[in-house]
Amino acid sequence: MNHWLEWAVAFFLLLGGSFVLIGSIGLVRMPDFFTRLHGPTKATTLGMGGILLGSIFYFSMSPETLSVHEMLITIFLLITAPVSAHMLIKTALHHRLKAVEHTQGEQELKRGQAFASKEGNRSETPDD
Amino acid sequence: METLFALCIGFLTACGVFLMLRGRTFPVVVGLTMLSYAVNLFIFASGRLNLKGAVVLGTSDSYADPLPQALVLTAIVIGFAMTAFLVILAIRARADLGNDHVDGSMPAPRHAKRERTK
Amino acid sequence: MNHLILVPILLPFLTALLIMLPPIHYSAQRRRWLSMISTALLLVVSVVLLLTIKQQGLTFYALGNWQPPFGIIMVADLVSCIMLCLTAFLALGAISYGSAGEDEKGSFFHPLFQFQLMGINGAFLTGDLFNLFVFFEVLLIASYALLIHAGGKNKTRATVHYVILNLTGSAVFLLALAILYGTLGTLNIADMALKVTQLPDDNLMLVKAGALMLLIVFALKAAILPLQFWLPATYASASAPVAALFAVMTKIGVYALLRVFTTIFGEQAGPLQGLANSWLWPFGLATMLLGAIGVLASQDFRKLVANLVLVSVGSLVVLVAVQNTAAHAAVLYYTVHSTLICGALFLLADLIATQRGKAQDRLVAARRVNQPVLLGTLFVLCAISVAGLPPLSGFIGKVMLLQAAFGANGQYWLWAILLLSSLLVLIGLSRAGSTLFWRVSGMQKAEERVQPLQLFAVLWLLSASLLLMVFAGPLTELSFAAARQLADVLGTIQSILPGSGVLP
Amino acid sequence: MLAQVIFLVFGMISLALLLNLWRLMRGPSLPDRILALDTMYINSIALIILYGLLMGSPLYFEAALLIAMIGFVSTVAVCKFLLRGDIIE
Amino acid sequence: MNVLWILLLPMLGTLVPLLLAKQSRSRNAWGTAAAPALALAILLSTTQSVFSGEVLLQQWQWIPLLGLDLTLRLDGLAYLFSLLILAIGLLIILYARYYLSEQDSMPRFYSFLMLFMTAMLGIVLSGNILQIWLFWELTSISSFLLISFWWHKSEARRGARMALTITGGGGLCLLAAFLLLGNIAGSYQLADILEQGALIQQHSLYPLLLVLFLLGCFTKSAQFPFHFWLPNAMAAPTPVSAYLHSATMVKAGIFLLARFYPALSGTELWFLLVSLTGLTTLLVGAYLALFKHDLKGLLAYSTISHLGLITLLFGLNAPLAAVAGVFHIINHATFKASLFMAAGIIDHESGSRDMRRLNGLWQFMPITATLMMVAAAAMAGVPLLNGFLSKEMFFAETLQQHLLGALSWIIPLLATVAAIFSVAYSLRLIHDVFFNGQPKGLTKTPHEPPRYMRLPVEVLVLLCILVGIAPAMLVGGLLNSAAAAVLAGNLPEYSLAIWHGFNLPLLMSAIALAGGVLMYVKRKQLFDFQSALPGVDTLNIFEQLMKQLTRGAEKLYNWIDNGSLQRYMALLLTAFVILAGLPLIQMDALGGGRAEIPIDAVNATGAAMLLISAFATVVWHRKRVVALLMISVVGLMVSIAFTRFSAPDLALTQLSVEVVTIILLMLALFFLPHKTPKQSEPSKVVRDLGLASLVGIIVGSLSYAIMTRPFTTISDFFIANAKTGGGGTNVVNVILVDFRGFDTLGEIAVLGIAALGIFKLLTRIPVFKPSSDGEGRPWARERHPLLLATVAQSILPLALMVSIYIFFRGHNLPGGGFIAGLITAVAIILLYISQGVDWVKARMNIEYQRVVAVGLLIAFMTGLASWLFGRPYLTSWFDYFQLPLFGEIELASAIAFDLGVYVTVVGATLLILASLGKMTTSYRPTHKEQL
Amino acid sequence: MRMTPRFSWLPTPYRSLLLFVIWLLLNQSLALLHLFFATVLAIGIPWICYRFRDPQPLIERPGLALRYILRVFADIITANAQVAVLILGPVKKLRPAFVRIPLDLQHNLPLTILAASVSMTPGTVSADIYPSIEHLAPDEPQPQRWLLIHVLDMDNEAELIATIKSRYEAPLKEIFQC
Ligand code: NA
Ligand code: NA
Repeated sequence: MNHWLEWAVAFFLLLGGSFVLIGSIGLVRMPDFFTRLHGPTKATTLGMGGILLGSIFYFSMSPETLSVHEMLITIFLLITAPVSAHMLIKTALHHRLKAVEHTQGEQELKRGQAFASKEGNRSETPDD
Repeated sequence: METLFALCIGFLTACGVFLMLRGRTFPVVVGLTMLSYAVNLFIFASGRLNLKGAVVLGTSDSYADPLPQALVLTAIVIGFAMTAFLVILAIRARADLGNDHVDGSMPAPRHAKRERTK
Repeated sequence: MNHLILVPILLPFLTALLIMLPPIHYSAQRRRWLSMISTALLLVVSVVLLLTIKQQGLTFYALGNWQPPFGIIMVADLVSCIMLCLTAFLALGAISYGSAGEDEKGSFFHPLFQFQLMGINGAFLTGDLFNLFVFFEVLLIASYALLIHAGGKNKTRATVHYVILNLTGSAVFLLALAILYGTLGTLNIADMALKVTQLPDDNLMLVKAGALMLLIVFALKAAILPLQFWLPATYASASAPVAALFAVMTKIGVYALLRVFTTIFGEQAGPLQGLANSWLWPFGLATMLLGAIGVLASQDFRKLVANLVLVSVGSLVVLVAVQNTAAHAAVLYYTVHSTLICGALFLLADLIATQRGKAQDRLVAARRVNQPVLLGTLFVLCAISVAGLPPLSGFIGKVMLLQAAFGANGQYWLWAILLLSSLLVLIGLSRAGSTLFWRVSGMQKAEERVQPLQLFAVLWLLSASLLLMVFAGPLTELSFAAARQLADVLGTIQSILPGSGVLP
Repeated sequence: MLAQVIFLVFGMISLALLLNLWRLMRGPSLPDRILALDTMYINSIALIILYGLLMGSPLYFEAALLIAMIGFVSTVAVCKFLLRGDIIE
Repeated sequence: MNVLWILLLPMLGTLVPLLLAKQSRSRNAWGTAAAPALALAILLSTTQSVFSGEVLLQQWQWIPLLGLDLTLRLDGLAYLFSLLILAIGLLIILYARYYLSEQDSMPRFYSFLMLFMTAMLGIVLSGNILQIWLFWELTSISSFLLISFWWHKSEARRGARMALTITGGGGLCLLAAFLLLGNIAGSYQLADILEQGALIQQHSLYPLLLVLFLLGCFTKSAQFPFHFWLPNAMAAPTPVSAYLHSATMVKAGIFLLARFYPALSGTELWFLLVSLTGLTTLLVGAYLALFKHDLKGLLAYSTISHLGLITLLFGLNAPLAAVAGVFHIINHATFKASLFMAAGIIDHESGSRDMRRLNGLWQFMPITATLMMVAAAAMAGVPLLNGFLSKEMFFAETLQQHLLGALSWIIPLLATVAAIFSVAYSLRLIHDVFFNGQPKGLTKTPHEPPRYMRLPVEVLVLLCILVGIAPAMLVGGLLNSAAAAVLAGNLPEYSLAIWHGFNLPLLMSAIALAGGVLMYVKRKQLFDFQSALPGVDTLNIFEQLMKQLTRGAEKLYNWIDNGSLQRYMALLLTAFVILAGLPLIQMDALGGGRAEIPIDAVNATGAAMLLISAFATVVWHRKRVVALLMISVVGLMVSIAFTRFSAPDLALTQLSVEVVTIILLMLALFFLPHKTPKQSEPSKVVRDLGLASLVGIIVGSLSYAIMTRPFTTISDFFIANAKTGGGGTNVVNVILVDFRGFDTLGEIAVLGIAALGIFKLLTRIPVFKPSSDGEGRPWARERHPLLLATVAQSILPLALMVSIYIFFRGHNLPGGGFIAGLITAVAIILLYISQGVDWVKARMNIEYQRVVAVGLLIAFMTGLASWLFGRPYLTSWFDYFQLPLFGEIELASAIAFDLGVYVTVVGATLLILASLGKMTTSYRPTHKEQL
Repeated sequence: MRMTPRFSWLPTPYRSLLLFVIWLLLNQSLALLHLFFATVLAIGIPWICYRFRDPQPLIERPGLALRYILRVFADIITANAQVAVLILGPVKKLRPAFVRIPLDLQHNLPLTILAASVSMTPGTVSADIYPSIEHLAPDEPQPQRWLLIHVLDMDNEAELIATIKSRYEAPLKEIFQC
């Protein structure tokens, strides 16, 4: 058993687990939907990367194999996480969810909501 | 663990059955889905629980019972087909009958029924 | 190995697939002909199989060459072969009727019909309890799809009930299977019968729970009170050829009851022997009576016929509970008779409804049918047969039923209720007939005429009643032989599991 | 040591899952719930990978891969449903 | 051979009128008559041997297992009845030729008539009691058809149904009686049964048997209280009444009394039931006959009365009475048939049967009047006519019995009273019709009938006279042999002389004649008395009864079956609770002693999440989207449980099915309401909660009981043979594609069929497309978000790659065709979601139903291929090949089978989801598209 | 900018390369058999999938692309650490904001990559790209489009916009030459 690898595994697992937990804490703690979105989108993705790296190292400890197929999950998450976030925030705009009070750029939010739902006048530019 | 497992099965069954007793098609579909979960777990459990025995030869020394797993697989697929059919049937019923009650029409409120018989 | 056993399953399957694919797919005529020819061939195969089995005795087919109890087997004995012949005979009538135009009122009629046959035949042949579940599902899903054929509000409404109840039934089936597997450790029916004899006392009640759950499932399929509610609306709203084919559906439940509760819980089962009888007996009687009341209560003819199905189911179930050779022979003979004649009645109801204009088959005064002599004659013949009046097969069936009850506990209950329900059926049918044909309002006649294929279909099914009467001698002998074979559980176990040693 | 670490991480992930469930039940808006569910899917991947480590078996990998995919597709489908009603148009 | 032809000829004769339908009416009649005439000739040819006491027997095997052999048995009794049936039948055929009008379908009438004749002959000639029953019911059916011959008349339809109901009910009782009889006697052969009288009468079931038997006889023979159907059957054409309701069918019950006389009679019970019923009927019929204004009505009640008389005779348990009974059968048949036919002539030629309108017909039809007078006199028992003789014997027999002990004198007294009534109504029949002033309000002028229409009446009346004058010469032999058959050879001494000297019976006759005349003279008071009584319209009462029965049945039926699925489900689940719960209660201990796995925190967390989310699904089930999200968690937890408990294949399948289900439900929710309204009443919710809890408790307990019990299973075989016999290391997969491949074939068939069914459901569905979501928001603007579209396109190749990977590894590692198929399908569905139907359709125009068929065909053919090698269906094949450079590779038929699974799954999933998606586009499923 | 592939049998070479690697990753083997399969699939799958792909600009500068990927990876790690701190820190002190960034990019693929990069990196999530050009007629000129983002904790709006445009949008323009 390679001692260094074992340390690496432990490190990455702990790192990943912490980030995953932090992402979920964000989900619970943040005041509005838009701020809640950040935790799961970013922290969790990174956390997953950590755990997957830990797994790669772990299975590579056994002599005959180099286990790297967890990479595929990472790639997949990296590709899909922004899209999920995008779809969710679009839905939030469409549902006119309120942002927490001190959010800056109120008009930008309003404009975004208007564009999400507005029928017709497609070429209208969002100038004031 | 067996106790917990049985508890889950029983609870899922109860929830599924309760939903299947509702008067609208959609809760029935949801209830049916839930009941299928319970049934699948039940079949699975009939092979007894095993934490470390995925039935891939050469990966363990005490294997779980593979037969219930195969049965559950079949049950899942058939359950899926049936659920799909029921869902679409619910849509058809709504389109044909104008409502989503399982009887195709709203039951008359009780007092109204009594009046009619008078 | 005799591949013939498998043909009743594979032939309709292949036919269904070929109908869905080019070049058959393109023309309605090709679809019809392939479907009809294949069904006729199915009948031939079934008869040949029956004759073979009659000579050779019980034979099984090990799929994938995996011997029982490990692999799935198909078992051909006289009982299953009789049911196969019955199904094919009925199907040929139904498919001919459907090919007169009903098939084009919606998509995939013929493939679904063939799938339905595949499911039914599979259920009859299989010797494996889980495989029985699979074939039940095949025949159920096909029946759901066929039920909505040609559309309409009533169909949709009835189908919703039918589907939800049957889905619940399937869930119960799976639970029962799991219990039986979890206690007996096998799925092969013969092996289960063997394992039941070696059951530790601790597991006895568990097995019983599983068995009684199976009873619920089969009772639901067979439409035994209080699980019969799906039947009247379903059968009354289904398209005619579908309803005709459905006449055999309840019998599948009865067949399964017979199979499971005489083989697995047969004479060798010790304390579990005949554990369903005390339930089947009273509820069968109640079903019979309820069906007869329904015959009287029915406001339209199709519903009346549907209730006739209930009456026949009730009679059969009671006899299943009697559990002796004569009773089981009666069950077989009566099953064949009642299925075919109910099928004929569903077709006839459609013909009458078509010719009565807006009133359809409602039992009210309406315009006169276009072909009163033809339809009237057919009606009288069907009614005589189904009411159990001589000289058609119904009377032989009734005599067999009554005779089989000799010596059974509560024989007089059975007699009384059977005779009473016969009388109610007679009253209901005479009322229906005189209303349909004689209560004419207005002289206007419809223009619809019976098409040759439709006429053939009805005559074909009706001819069965005549054949069953003329050849009643050999056919009752066959029924008795089949019943004896069914009761010989030890023999069945010996032939399927030859290495299992001598039983207690 | 590794075993303890794995159990520790198990605990973290379990806690994370419970937090997700809390948000899923609490809402308040539908997007919040969907977000919670999506996160739950992703955290489940972690859980399954950890099971794999615990068992020392690579047999669990595909399940994890599949969750990554279905979490995404169901999230997208639900969002599309809320946005347009008709998810295939 | 002879006896067979007596039955067979009329049977074939049913076809003759149909074949001659295009011929003239006379030819039709002559043609129809040919068969019974020939049969009559054959019957007469047997006279010698029958009269000498021989019993002609013929037997063929039919259903030996039921004891039902075709047996024909011609003895004296059968001979007598056959003679009546055939001879009077011939006369009726002749008569009907003139009676029926141009509008009536003669072939139909004759055919039914011949059918009836066959049935009657069948009853009397049968030597097997089940066979008797067969023909017995056939008479009910054919008489139904004959009574309702004029079906456009409501009273004909009702009368026919009444007759069928009563006689049909009686027939069922008779069947029961016969089965009991056969069971007691050990044979259904008549000859055997007649020999076992003693055994039968001592059997504990004899009372039941007798009651059932008599119910059959009495209903058919219109005995009180079942007599009312007969007058209502008079709506039939008169030839039918003359034949069925005087000479033949109503005598069938009497025939059975006579037939089973040796086996059943002689007991106290027999006497009480038979003679008292007969006596009551005799009186009631005679009394009511007097007050009927309808000619046929009067005759009908008189028939009832005479049938009662005969029944009474058979009930007296005296051999001589039986002889008298047989004699009266002959006499009644002759005079009553002629009376009916004469009444028919009057009706036919005057347009009415109402005696209040028919008066003074003597002047218009003297010959008919004469004939009718003679026949009526015979009925009244006037000396020198046949009726007198049998009545005389009857009186004598009533005097001979001592059955009621000290009260035995009541019987002759009542018999005389009945005879008085009989004379009175006979007198009325003559006087009221032929004299008594002028006809009132007839639509046509009455006249004599055609020559040949009268002929049958003439023949019968002549017989009445001849028998009355020379009884011994004419019917001596016939009566002798018939009575001998009834009495099983113990024929008593009797004489058929006209004159027996002055004796009590003669006095009774005289009193009857005188009393009858007196009564008729004083009829005014009697009629007034009768009309003051409340009238009883039996037909209406019966109809009302039937209506009430129907309505009651309807009410009961609808009360049981109220059309509510919730009730059906509740009943189904209650059945479950009872049937699955009872064994649990009987169980000693739930646990089975197998060691449990300890619970760890992670699993507890998972279970908690599962329970919470399941509960939340139920609580929020009315908010459908939320419920959907909650149940997704349940599904996810179930998958994780599968992973945790060593079932990776299950987890994979569950997960992939999960996503498809969610998409499906999302698609469906678009067309369904987004919220479930609150509708259930609290009591119902409580009931459902209770039921659901019980079901849950039972299922959970069962599961626990199973899991904690030790276990041996056939699965060890699969583990041992998966690699060596199935060529794969993933045992679950090997089970699926090899050990239990047939299940899988069925399973993908289910999937394929479901897809077809769904296509069918969506065909021509009326679209209902909401323009806003549940909260009333209009839909978002962007149909295909840019990011999603781009990413979906990039994911497709990735997903395809993964599915190929999953597909190939399935046999040895978790995976397989099903999961691979779902992954492919989901990737394509993602394209549908992100780009829309038009976009996909432009790039891939496949009919998915064909994909399904191809997939199933691949799997099917893989199985079939093993036939080529002489192996059973689905026998797998695999081998390892050494390739240069590549090393060892495995080829297996399982791969081909799995390919079929894969293709089917892709096709079916896309057919389901895409068809549903297409509903809102121009590619909606329509039937024509499929054709 | 180039939209049409160089070889019709190999329409998307980088994707093929990715698939080739993934197959080997999945099978965890460099055996000749797998190399062979990887090649077949890497060519076959893109060939099948090509029809399910809207024309997109091709990568003209692969080297730059690789650098971009590495940069984004690095950013993810650093940005996540920041976000983690923010999540665990006092919620009241957050300064969330909606910001709109004018877009120079026009094509779907580069836009998607930009939006995704923004979502994965410095405390921002792409909310929307508007206006949508879905309903645009073919001859209509493309309007100016904007990327709406949500920022978890915004310091300086102008700086943020500038960073995103220079750090992510500019390299993408370079890579795709559009
Ligand atoms: Na008069
Ligand atoms: Na759509």
